[in-house]
Amino acid sequence: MSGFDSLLIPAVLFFALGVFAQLIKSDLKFPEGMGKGISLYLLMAIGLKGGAELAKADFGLAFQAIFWAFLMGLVIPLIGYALLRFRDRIDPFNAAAITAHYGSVSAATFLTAIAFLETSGIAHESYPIIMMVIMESPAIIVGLVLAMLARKKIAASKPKVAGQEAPGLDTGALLKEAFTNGSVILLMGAMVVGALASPDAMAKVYPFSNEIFMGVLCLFLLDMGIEAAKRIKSFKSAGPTLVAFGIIMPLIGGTIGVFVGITLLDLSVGGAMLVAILGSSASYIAVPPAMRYGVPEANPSFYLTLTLGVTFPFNVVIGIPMFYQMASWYSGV
Amino acid sequence: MSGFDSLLIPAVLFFALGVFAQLIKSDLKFPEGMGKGISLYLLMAIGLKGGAELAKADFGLAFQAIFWAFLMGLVIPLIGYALLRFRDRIDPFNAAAITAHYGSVSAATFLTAIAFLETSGIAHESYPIIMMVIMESPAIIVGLVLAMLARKKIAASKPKVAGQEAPGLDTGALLKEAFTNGSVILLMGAMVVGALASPDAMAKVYPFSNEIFMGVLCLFLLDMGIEAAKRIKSFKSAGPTLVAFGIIMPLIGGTIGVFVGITLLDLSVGGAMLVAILGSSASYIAVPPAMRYGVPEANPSFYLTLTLGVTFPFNVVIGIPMFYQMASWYSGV
Amino acid sequence: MSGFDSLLIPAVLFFALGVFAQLIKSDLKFPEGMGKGISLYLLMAIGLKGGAELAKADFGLAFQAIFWAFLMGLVIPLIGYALLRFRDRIDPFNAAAITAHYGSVSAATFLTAIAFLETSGIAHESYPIIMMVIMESPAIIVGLVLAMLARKKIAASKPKVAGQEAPGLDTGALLKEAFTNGSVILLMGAMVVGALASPDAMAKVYPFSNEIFMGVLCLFLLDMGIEAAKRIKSFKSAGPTLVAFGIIMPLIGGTIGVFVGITLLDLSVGGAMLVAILGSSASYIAVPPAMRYGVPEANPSFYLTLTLGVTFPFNVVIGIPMFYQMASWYSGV
Amino acid sequence: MSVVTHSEKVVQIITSSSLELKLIDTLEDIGIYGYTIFNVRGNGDSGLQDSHIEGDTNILIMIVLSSESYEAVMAALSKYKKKGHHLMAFSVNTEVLS
Amino acid sequence: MSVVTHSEKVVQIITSSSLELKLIDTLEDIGIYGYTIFNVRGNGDSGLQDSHIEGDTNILIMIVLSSESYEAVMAALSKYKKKGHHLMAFSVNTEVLS
Amino acid sequence: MSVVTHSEKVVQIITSSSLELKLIDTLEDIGIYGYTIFNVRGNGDSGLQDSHIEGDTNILIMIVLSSESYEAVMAALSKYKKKGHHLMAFSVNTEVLS
Ligand SMILES: Nc1ncnc2c1ncn2[C@@H]1O[C@H](COP(=O)(O)O)[C@@H](O)[C@H]1O
Ligand SMILES: Nc1ncnc2c1ncn2[C@@H]1O[C@H](COP(=O)(O)O)[C@@H](O)[C@H]1O
Ligand SMILES: Nc1ncnc2c1ncn2[C@@H]1O[C@H](COP(=O)(O)O)[C@@H](O)[C@H]1O
Ligand code: NA
Ligand code: NA
Ligand code: NA
Repeated sequence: MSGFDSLLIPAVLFFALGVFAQLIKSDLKFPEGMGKGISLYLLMAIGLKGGAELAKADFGLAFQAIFWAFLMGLVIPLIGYALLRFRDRIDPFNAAAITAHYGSVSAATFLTAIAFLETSGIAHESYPIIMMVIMESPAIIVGLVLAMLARKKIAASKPKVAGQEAPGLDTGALLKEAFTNGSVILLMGAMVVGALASPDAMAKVYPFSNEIFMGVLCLFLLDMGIEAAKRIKSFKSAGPTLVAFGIIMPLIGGTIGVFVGITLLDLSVGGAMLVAILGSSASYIAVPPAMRYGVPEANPSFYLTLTLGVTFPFNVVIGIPMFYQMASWYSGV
Repeated sequence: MSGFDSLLIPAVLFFALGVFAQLIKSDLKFPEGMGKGISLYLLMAIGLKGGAELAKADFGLAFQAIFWAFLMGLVIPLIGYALLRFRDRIDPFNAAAITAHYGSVSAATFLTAIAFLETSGIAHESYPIIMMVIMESPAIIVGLVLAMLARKKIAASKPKVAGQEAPGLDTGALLKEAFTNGSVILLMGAMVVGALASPDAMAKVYPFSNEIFMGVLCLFLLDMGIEAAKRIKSFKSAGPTLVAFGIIMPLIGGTIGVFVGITLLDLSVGGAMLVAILGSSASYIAVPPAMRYGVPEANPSFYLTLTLGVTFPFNVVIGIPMFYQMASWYSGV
Repeated sequence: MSGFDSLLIPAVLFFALGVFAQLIKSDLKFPEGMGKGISLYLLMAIGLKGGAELAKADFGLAFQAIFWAFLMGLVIPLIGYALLRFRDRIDPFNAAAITAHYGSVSAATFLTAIAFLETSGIAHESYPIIMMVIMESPAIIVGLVLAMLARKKIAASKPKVAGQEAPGLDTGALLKEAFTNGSVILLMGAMVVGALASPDAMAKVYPFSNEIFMGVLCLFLLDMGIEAAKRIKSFKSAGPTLVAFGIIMPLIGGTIGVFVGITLLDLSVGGAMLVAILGSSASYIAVPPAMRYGVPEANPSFYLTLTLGVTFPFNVVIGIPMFYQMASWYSGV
Repeated sequence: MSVVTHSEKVVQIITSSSLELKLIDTLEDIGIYGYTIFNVRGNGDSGLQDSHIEGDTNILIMIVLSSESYEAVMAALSKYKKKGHHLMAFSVNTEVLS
Repeated sequence: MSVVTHSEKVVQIITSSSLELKLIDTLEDIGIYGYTIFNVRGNGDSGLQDSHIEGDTNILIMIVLSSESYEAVMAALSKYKKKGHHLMAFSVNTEVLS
Repeated sequence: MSVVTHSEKVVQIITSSSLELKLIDTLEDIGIYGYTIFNVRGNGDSGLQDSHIEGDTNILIMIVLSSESYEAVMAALSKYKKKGHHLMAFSVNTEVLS
């Protein structure tokens, strides 16, 4: 499958339709709640599928996948932070909040990548699904810790005011933010259900969770296309540095993912491409609410413009076929 | 199937996931309207299924089922009222409003019971479906009448004020409340459609109404798990008497149901268990709005805490396997 | 299939159920957004289907179908305008706004007609689907132009006030209103996706877009039945002239459609009936927002009462079987 | 050019959606046909109203009205309250664009 | 410590969702970029607005603004009304937390 | 019969839904258990809040309260603002039906 063909996947075409509708200022829009509802469905479905397959997976490999996923979730946001803080271009709070999104993942991008593979008839392992679940959280912690360190530094540089307490590092709250996030719980929970339930019982759920999946994904990407295009207006206020970051960072994350997938986990080209997408994609579901509350000093407009308006379209249109090529080139297949 | 296995039904597992998510204070939540929409779908689907099967059912048996369902709907709330009014523990208005919920049924519990049977490969008759439709309404009437009697008694014990009319019993309004309820109309209407439409036409509707049914039920129980757990906070204000009632009453109703199912209707163990669930479950969809308007003196917080927070989880987790055991023990199979 | 049988199609029965529920003042209602969401799904599904079939269609015939559809979209609203302006019964603004709805189409009516044909096993061509897409827009332009002409005439008859500009004809805005409408874009876009995507890729989308389609349509018609019945209250304020128009106009439009389908396009009886429905049905999705903004002088209550409260039920219950009979009688089959 | 406005009152009523049809009937009996309804959630003496099922859904009805209609509406709402219905009604003075 | 507030106005506009994109453009032309939108239902001269289809859906736009912007917004809304658009706009004085 | 009302304040808080659970906790700490929540959309300094994903959804919390509670609520909200949280809070005097 050539790069161009990948754009003819229905899900990607619907994404393009959404962008197009918004650009010509059509009044096409989804009713409130519909996007959120579809998103719950997709997380449930992918979780069930992953759980059922992982029940029969190799424990050692699964453990390795989890380990590397966790590490990617810690390392990628640190790289991003270093880039953003280069010569103090972006203030520490915005840098911390933004980079946390890139350490986490976008389920919609991941699912589009799966649609790409399945439409092209390319095999892939199921370990990347559990990696996706794992990678939702660590970056949130990294982001919150980076912001806390910045807060401490600022507090230290100011004269102490009587009665005012120094900002502390509340580990419990930190972990709660990172692991009780709705999409983490739903994904993880659905995986457990998929692993525990009997194959017979699962067979009754599949028409809902498997068969109509691709069609629902199309509808979701249409909505996301509209939402992505709405953010394009905000490019100007975000500025060229951030927009550039929104394209450079997925290249770095995706390259790391190809390396992890091929060399460290010994996955097939399809599987490695999925890991690359985990590395390159930026969360816009789980992380924004956590950063809103945890790093109130940052501007929410920046992170949604970047993740939804820049990186998501980049990955859907360019990243997926590109990382597939990169993985097959790197693996020498 | 042992009692424990029944907990491994996907629908029940998703219910548990919802409860768990809420207990750890996750922000997992359904968008507004999604739960109501799914609930409409489930009523439509079960109605269509019931209608199609009842079109070929035995008229005599169907009539008997309707008769006993109606009687259960009248008797169970009277038993509940007697229990609640025992030594004047609960005031008459709250007692009337609460007991009406127990005379009616919870479609979600009923559907989970069907999921239990189908997953376990246990056969069941379709008469309980029509019984469910019948049982939605009579208890509403009982509740409204009990409240009116209490109102009359109070009015009689007070000196008459000139110009103030005594509260009357408006039979028309009563019946309207009981039979025009949205879920009654949808269930009953879908049954009629299912019975009238040709099998060919129904076959085109089945992928929607039958095949994806179990999956949608999972999503619904996830939402209901979240909602049930939210009510646990209110246990304290409801008090131990009411919480105990929320567990004792389903035991009574379920036992009556087993007797009706096995002895009076001569159903299989599967069918009798479904009748038991009709007896034991408490409505939280059709009855609350009717009681809100018809018995404004009662505290709505009590009935939702009981039906959604106590009885629903009790039935889903304990009641379903227990009444199945009870039915097979009682029938001697 | 006799006329009466056609009423036993599940979709039509659910429509009747919705009307019934509303007439007995049941509180059955759909959560906000659900109707809009289902409507998006239906447009997407019919677009995909049409696109996939048109990819293999005859180019010449498709072009003819488009041409006649466009012409119908221009001519029908002009006939309607002439009728409404007869002896100045309806003021020009309301006449322009109302007639625009009749030149456009109702996707729900069209889909019910397809359900009628498929349930009865009657074949039909796929050209009417592309005709539906084409016919959404021209009538909007006709309505806006008629209103502008009326506005000019009124302005000309008044003495010129200094500094007040005469109302102009903004062609760009006109075309934008007509062609960027959300449902036009979604239908057209989904057709393009259906035509571009590979059959393999489409096969993965079909369980969602094809198999559950008829069931979803039932749910939608239930909602539309409720909404249609709600408008009946407004008959009095609309007045007998308008209500009569709501029945006469579809008869004219449908007859034109039969002629176009059989004689000009040489379609089968099933196909011609679909063209008749395009002619007879009145839009209540795409056109109302356009008229709201473009012809603010008209009363929105009139057009929704007519299209949703009069013409939609008329077509679903009477028009579909009638135009089918008319087409087979006219074609002599 | 200064903007022309006139003084009216905004009455807002928060209650259970179960009362919607009845309250609307009551308003229409008084002659009020203009109103706006919001779907809301809430908390109060009747417990959590989470808008997930019909029985726990709240609405807010907003009515912009003249001082004359104000008395009639409030009196009608008072009757509901006396029967035990849970509803919170409050009003604010407003300037309406003429 | 007493709470610090400043006086502003809350303008609320109820109209059809079909006008949303245009009204927002108008507001942005005046220089207003802060506003909140509610999806609502309603009834009035234009008939039942039940929010089930695009054409019968209402919105309420709430704008907290200074007395200076107030005049500009109301004047712009006046123009819409003069063209025949159905919109109800009203304002209330408020204390905003600084 | 004249309608009996008493004077209170309506406080309205517009903020991100991500803060909902925390704000409700804060209110309950102050002793406020009665409130109404609206799901809204909006625009402001934090960019478009379109209500399509959790992170871009706004809520409006409406609290009818006495002048006494007013100070406590506004002070608590002030603290949130000082930490950098985006929230707009404003109050209006109202007459509540007794
Ligand atoms: N003080 C308040 N401020 C705002 N809304 C309230 C208040 N008290 C009650 N409500 C609303 O009114 C509904 C019914 O109140 P209650 O009858 O106290 O349960 C609640 O669910 C809230 O939506
Ligand atoms: N008196 C009123 N109070 C509150 N809302 C109103 C009032 N009149 C009209 N509305 C709202 O404004 C919309 C349009 O009004 P109208 O142009 O009269 O149809 C209605 O659908 C209501 O949502
Ligand atoms: N002037 C305003 N009037 C009404 N709502 C506003 C205003 N400014 C901000 N908002 C609301 O408050 C939210 C957060 O504002 P901001 O922090 O400025 O982004 C916005 O998304 C709007 O919903
Ligand atoms: Na990433
Ligand atoms: Na029961
Ligand atoms: Na037409």
